[in-house]
Amino acid sequence: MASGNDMTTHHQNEAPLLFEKSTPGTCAASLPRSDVPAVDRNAVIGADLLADAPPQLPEIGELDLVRHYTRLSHRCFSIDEHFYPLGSCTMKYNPRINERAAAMPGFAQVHPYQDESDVQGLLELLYRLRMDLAEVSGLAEVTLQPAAGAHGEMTGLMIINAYHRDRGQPRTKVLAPDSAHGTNPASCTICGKSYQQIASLKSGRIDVDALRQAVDDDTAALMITNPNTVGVYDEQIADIAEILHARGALLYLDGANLNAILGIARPGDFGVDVMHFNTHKTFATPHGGGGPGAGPVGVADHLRPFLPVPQVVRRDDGTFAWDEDRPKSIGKVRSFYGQIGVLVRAYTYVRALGGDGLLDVARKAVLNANYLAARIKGRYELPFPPPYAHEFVALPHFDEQDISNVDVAKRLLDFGMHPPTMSFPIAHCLMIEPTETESLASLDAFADALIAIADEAKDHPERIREAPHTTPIRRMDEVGANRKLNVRWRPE
Amino acid sequence: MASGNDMTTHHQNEAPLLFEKSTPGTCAASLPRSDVPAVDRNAVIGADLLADAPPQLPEIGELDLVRHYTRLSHRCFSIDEHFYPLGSCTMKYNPRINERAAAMPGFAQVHPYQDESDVQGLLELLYRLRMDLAEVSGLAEVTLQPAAGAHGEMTGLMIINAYHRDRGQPRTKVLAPDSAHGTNPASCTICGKSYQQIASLKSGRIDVDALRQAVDDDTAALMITNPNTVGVYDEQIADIAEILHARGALLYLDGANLNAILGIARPGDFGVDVMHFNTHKTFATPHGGGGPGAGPVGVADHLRPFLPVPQVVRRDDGTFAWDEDRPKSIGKVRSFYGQIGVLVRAYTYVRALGGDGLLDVARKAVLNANYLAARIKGRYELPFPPPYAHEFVALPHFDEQDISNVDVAKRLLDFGMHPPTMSFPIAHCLMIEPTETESLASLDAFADALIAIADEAKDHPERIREAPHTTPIRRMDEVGANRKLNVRWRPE
Amino acid sequence: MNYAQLNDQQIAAMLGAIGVRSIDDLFSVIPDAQRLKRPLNIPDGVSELEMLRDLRSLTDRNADCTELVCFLGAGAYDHFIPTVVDDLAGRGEFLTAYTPYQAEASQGSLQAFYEYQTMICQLTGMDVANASLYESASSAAEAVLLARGATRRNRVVVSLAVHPETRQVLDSYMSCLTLDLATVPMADGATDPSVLADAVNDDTAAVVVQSPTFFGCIERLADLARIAHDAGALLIVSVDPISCGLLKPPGDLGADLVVGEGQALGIPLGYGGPYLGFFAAKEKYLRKMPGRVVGMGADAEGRRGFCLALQTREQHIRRERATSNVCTNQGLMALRAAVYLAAMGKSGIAAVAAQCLDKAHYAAQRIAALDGYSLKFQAPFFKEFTVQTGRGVPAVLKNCRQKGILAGVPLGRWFENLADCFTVAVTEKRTRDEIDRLVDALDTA
Amino acid sequence: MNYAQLNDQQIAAMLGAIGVRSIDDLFSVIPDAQRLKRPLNIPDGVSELEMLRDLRSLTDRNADCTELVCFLGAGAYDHFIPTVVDDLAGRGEFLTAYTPYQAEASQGSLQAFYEYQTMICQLTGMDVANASLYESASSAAEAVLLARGATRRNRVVVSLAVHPETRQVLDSYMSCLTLDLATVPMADGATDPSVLADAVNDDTAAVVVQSPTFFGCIERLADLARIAHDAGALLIVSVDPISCGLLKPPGDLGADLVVGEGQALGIPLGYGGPYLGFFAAKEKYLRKMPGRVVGMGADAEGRRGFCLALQTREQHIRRERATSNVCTNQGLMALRAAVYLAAMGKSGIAAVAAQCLDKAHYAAQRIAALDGYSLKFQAPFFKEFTVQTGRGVPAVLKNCRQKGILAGVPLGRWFENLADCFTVAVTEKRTRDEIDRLVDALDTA
Ligand SMILES: Cc1ncc(COP(=O)(O)O)c(C=O)c1O
Ligand SMILES: Cc1ncc(COP(=O)(O)O)c(C=O)c1O
Repeated sequence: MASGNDMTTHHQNEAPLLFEKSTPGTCAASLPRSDVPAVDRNAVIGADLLADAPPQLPEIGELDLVRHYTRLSHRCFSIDEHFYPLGSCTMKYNPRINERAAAMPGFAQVHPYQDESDVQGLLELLYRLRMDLAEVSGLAEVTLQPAAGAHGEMTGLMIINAYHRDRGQPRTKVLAPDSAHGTNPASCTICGKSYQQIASLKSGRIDVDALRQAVDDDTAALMITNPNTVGVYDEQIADIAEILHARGALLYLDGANLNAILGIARPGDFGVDVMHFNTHKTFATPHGGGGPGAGPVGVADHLRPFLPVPQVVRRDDGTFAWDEDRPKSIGKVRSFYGQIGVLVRAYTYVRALGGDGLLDVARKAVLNANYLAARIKGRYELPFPPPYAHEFVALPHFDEQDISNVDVAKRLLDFGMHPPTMSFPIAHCLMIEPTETESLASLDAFADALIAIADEAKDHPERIREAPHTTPIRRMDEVGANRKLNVRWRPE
Repeated sequence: MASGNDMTTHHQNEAPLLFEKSTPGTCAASLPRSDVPAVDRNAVIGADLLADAPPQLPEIGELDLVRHYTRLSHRCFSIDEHFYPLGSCTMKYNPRINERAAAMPGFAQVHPYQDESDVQGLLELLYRLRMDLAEVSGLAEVTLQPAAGAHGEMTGLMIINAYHRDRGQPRTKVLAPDSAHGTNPASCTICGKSYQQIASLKSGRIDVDALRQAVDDDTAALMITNPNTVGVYDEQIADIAEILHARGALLYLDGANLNAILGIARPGDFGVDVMHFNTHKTFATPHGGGGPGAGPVGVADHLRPFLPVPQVVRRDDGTFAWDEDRPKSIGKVRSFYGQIGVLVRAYTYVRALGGDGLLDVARKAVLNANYLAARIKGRYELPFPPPYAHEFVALPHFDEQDISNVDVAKRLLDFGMHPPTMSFPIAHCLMIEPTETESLASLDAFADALIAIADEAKDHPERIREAPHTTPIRRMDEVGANRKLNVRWRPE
Repeated sequence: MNYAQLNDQQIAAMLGAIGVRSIDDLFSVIPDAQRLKRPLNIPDGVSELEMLRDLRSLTDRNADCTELVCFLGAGAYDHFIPTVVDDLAGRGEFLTAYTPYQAEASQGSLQAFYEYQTMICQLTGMDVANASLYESASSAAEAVLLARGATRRNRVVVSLAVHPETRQVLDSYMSCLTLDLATVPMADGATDPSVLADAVNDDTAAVVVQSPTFFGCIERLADLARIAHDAGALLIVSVDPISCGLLKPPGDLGADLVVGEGQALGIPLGYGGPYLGFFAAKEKYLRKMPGRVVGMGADAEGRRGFCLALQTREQHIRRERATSNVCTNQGLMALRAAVYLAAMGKSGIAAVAAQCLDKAHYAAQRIAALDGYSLKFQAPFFKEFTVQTGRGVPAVLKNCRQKGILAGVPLGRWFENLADCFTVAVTEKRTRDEIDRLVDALDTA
Repeated sequence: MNYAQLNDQQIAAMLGAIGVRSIDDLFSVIPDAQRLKRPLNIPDGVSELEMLRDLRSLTDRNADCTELVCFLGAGAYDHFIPTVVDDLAGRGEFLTAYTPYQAEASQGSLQAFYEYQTMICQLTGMDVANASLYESASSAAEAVLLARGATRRNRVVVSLAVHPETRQVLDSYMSCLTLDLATVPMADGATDPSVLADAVNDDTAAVVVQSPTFFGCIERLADLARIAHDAGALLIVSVDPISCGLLKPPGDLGADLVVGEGQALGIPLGYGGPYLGFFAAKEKYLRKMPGRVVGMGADAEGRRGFCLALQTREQHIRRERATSNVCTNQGLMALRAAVYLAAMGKSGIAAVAAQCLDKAHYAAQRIAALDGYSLKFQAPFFKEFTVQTGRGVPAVLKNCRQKGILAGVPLGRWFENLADCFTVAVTEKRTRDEIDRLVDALDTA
């Protein structure tokens, strides 16, 4: 702790590993003394199955444990402290009431195998959320089971797979535009589909001619994101649906960008057959440093038979239940019913905002993005023409000074702001999504910072190239870390 | 936020005032729409009593509010992150379970005027705590009403005052050693007593001869801290009690340092008539950036009639109640019953540790203090001879370099450690209380830091004089702030 | 449980470094006669799980206001508390910090208290405020002590319409001092100005009133201020901070010192504590104020910073000549109030106050229309009012309680002549349905 | 509620800066035919207070395990969770951070995940672990996909003693692929080694087993590993992490890939999610692992730092050739598990495991001694066991439920031939008294 590095801030002191702090004999937890007889382990288990010694976990007292994680928490950027305009990630405010909701014992302390009669309130919540998501998407039915967006994609592709099989026409090919998120092709692979990329136009929209040529009788579906990942709403979407449907293929919507059209346009209304939601984007559930999220999937009427089981339903007598009776179902994609705690948060968000509130979300998300774009235009190249949806792509053109988008991103950290998404969906870009919950002051501060960096690129390019200067560590040598892999601690 | 100061860390960015962030029309809270008719205010209240406009409170959205306070929290040293060896303050670990206890609706959501039958569990808790504190102190009865240590002192002095009056011998003088905490004399004043200081010996103990001379028939009491604020247990205490009692005066114990003798020696057993407890020291309730604490007061048998009302009692039928029937009571020192939420925490602490655990607290608190003293001995002057109780006094003798104890304190901040108590109870000192909850690694790191500073005093004295270097602000100009007072924000 | 973190080898090494053989040796100075020779008679320590079970067995025997409908007031109110208040004020960094004596290590809490002081001023219409005192009653006592010092007078006049517990506390504080406490009766639930004018004389340091009064009535502070000031006395007002969302603040009506109970500002009922005593004053009393005050200034490099100001008033510097003995205050409660006020903001506090007004008047009208119930006083009221009934107060309240309703605070305990009365408080949290249920329960009592 | 923070003047100014007249203009690209021409049919938004009331009205209709005594297991266990887990993992900085792509801004979460990976390795006896997957079943599926890729074989053999939901999920995952799934029956509650040996052939990519099994029995992993390895297949073990506090870890017994449900490690029951899929492997499979992996390295100045490692395996880089499609994982759940494991430590996890063992055996003995109940299997068990009864499982469980006891998970739903059986799980949290009440309730059923 008292490192030799005397001029660093206390927030920047080394954070030793748990293992380096371990003191044999200390423990942060305590258990009641056992009130039953101890069994003879050798007799009931057998020496060959018993461990020689307990696992070598670290041993830490409660205060040092609290200090450890408090200190680690201070070494994270977060929405709670920083502007966090990660494009395609919809890093909006995560309301505290949602956390309180999820922690209520009636939700958090329920066992998945309790009888339905014990969980009527929770089942009703899930049922309402299921119906609300169907309404938002304009689709016939929604499953809440998938664990995240990518898991939803996989579920959707399984449904598509089952649909084609059921029609006696198994199909192997799935298309997606080049701006597709990496999970789209990866999900294809996990579902045994071959993946084919479709070019985009200069305008960021899909090349419909290329699409028309690519679609054939072996095409299971097109996966599309709309508004797409360059922040453009592709108004060709209805035509695209028609092209696919004409050849018996389906339209899958990656719902990551749903925030931009809440209450304004519904995927089911513009021809989508299957889509996933990311509750951890659109519906304000926290990202948790990587997860958990939830990836409900909505489908049009003809795909309902294939949804996973069980489905939460309302019986005629007004009670709620899990329905397993769906003979053509793809089965289960995870154990139990889904990311319940995350879904409780999503429900709380949807109901707190209401229909009007969701519409307001889309309007302000789009306003904020377009305002930011307007503010930095001229200093950064905006390769696609406005208006944008909820996000947009910018290119730092400081090439003469040998400054990359990564340099700009790292420099933003010194301004106390999290960088945008990097190098996706086009090379060298910053993809910026401010979300609707940011104040004008935050937007302006971010625009000011980007402009200050553009200025700095002329006068002090090294400051940018060497950034960050103010984080707990300076720029991480990621190449080195990958070359000399160390993915777990071991005693010396 | 994006200040021009480009090289500062994100933790050190300016934290604008709430008022500077205010945006008319935004609000972090929401209320249900009113479901009753709106009254005609002018009719029911009258225009002369109605405000012309609502109070000019700031207007902030929920995300910006969360960011504001998250950021402010990052600008505080705390036990949860830092070693915090403030002498006489017993900054031990504040267990998280105590927070959970206090937040339980059965404690936190109870109205003080609910019928006793509605709060039997809470009354039993208070009763148990009352009895436990009596046991710890060896005194006959304890009141839980006072709000803090100083409030307990005042309560104790009121009791002493009532006692002497009741005996027909009102007395006006209260004595205390020069090492007494500032609240001791201040409490005398608030109780209309004249205060007289008694000298201490070189050993840190009270000068019993001086005491003997000072005690007269107008002496109401002596206030003493034992172990005292220089960290020395005054074994003359029984004699002192005798001297006082012989003249009809009483012995008041400032219980701030009770941590050092838990389960080892009890004030009631060494002659104390009245004492206060600081739950926020000994019993691990959090300091909260200044409070709240609680200052229960224990008294010997002859003082019981004067305790405040109401008292929590157990009736013969096993129920618990508030007893107001104490005709000689000093009355009430605050509204309702006391700092209930704090007392719930103290109860949880006492019961979780148990009698043995409390003894272990004292033993390790004293061990830690003596170990630290041993580690820095030779580099810092220790004006009083060991062994110490739970704390000790050290003097930085770097006078040749014009380095003060304040400089050392500020430099410690750069090591990520909170300084000890400053210039109390003797000039220029550091008063160091590590508490029993610190690990050996933390103690060693602190000793290493103090030694490193002693070294630095030779080589780089300016680093110390100009410290701190790494905190959100550099050294505060407190003189200037007091000269040009600004104790509230106003619009320009 | 045990929160120490040393193992046996470490202890042995530490004892070696100290140069003693055992921990006992470190206690050798304590004479045998002063020692406890047996274990403390406190049950053995328990694990976290057992502790939680014990606490649960206790809370199971309490009926709390999440299960009951609360119309109790009298100084403690069931107002709505936004979730963010718990979450933000509960952060460990705030919770486990000490008083911000080391400014550089405490900019966060100092700024929060500076903002708190400002918002208390904005609410009360006063010039300056401190960073908190224990609760309302002891704050009122501190105000009286200030007035005594400022005027060098020895008489204090208190309105009977001030909370009886506040008056009790004033009594205790005054009892040790050579201070006279006179109580003036009331007219129609508030201070009787003509009697007050007679009671105030040129040895009167202060007049202490509460608005809305203990009975819910709004005081005509301007009149009372005139009477006090005419005699050279200070007017001390204890105010419901929520009422300042709607009513003219005491500062605009001549109050010299404003104190009050901050519980309504985001602090749970908590069976009476910890609460928050706020304390605001006219500028000229700044240097006489009790308690901590945070000031804004600059650091060595000229950047904005905060530190404790005017510490020379305080006990740790001024000792027996300090303005007060207060040391530990209610920092975390002040922080809660600050987060609450910032969350509510100008429009929120006005909305809370408006709903309290509307709902209390709806309830009062409906109750007054019942057979056997009437409103005791005619003076304007804000969120609380006094009901008179011929049906027997204890029976009425008991009947309501059986229906899950805490209907009101009976006054007989403090006022023999009001034994047929109880006060009812209606916050913004109460719904029309709950009020209707109260009315029904009263009706059928 | 509304979380936006713009007022009308600001909106006007922003529109001006953009150069449009209204927000609607920004949506002009959306053709009319694609627009929703009515408001969403979702109830109007509500305030926080109303929302809390709504949630409360829902939870009031759930009976939770703070009121009931829970002996249910089958993949979700009512273990004790120290208070610090909620408090530390619930900190806003962790909660509201994204995946740590920007290493310098994420050292805290990166270090926490690195420590998590290490502790999963310490528990399971494996070389490397990833930073989490969704839950146990999909983790098992990912392990199978890894095995397929590593062996280039197309057959997977699964033990019938694996959780039926895990088998269902494997089914779904495999159904799109050209992968054969064979199930081997069991003997005495665990995998029958002789049948397994016959089922494994040279096109077998992996053998998937669970230990303790779905029925509570401890698998003889060393034997199973030998069978798998002899055929060139990988042994995939789904393990109860708590059991590793006492039993030899799968890594010491030949497992190639170890997955499992991390819920027992400080994650609330939560009606089945969010949970935690952990994934550990022998070193040689590191580069084939699904999911994120954190590595330790150094920054530009040589100080220790952390970053995501081997990102080239992942979907955002490798796209259709990624090792998995997983993106969002269970970061916060991994953090909870890390805090839990660090809080428990070596001695704590051993104590938890020991109490589970002792209490489960106490319960099993007492139940087996009852008339009409017996233990179905003789194999050694850890914290869960299978009870057979002639009294009718639904009736027995219902009777217990009426006494506030969740007695067990009925097996008839998945196994027709076990319709007279249920599993009982006993964690360290259960007291002797609760077990005795269970026994009484069973006895009187
Ligand atoms: C466009 C898009 N599609 C899919 C995903 C994958 O969703 P998840 O991370 O929830 O698995 C993301 C997430 O970043 C995304 O941005
Ligand atoms: C020795 C001593 N006495 C009395 C007090 C006053 O107690 P409190 O701050 O609880 O009013 C303190 C507090 O710092 C103290 O250290």
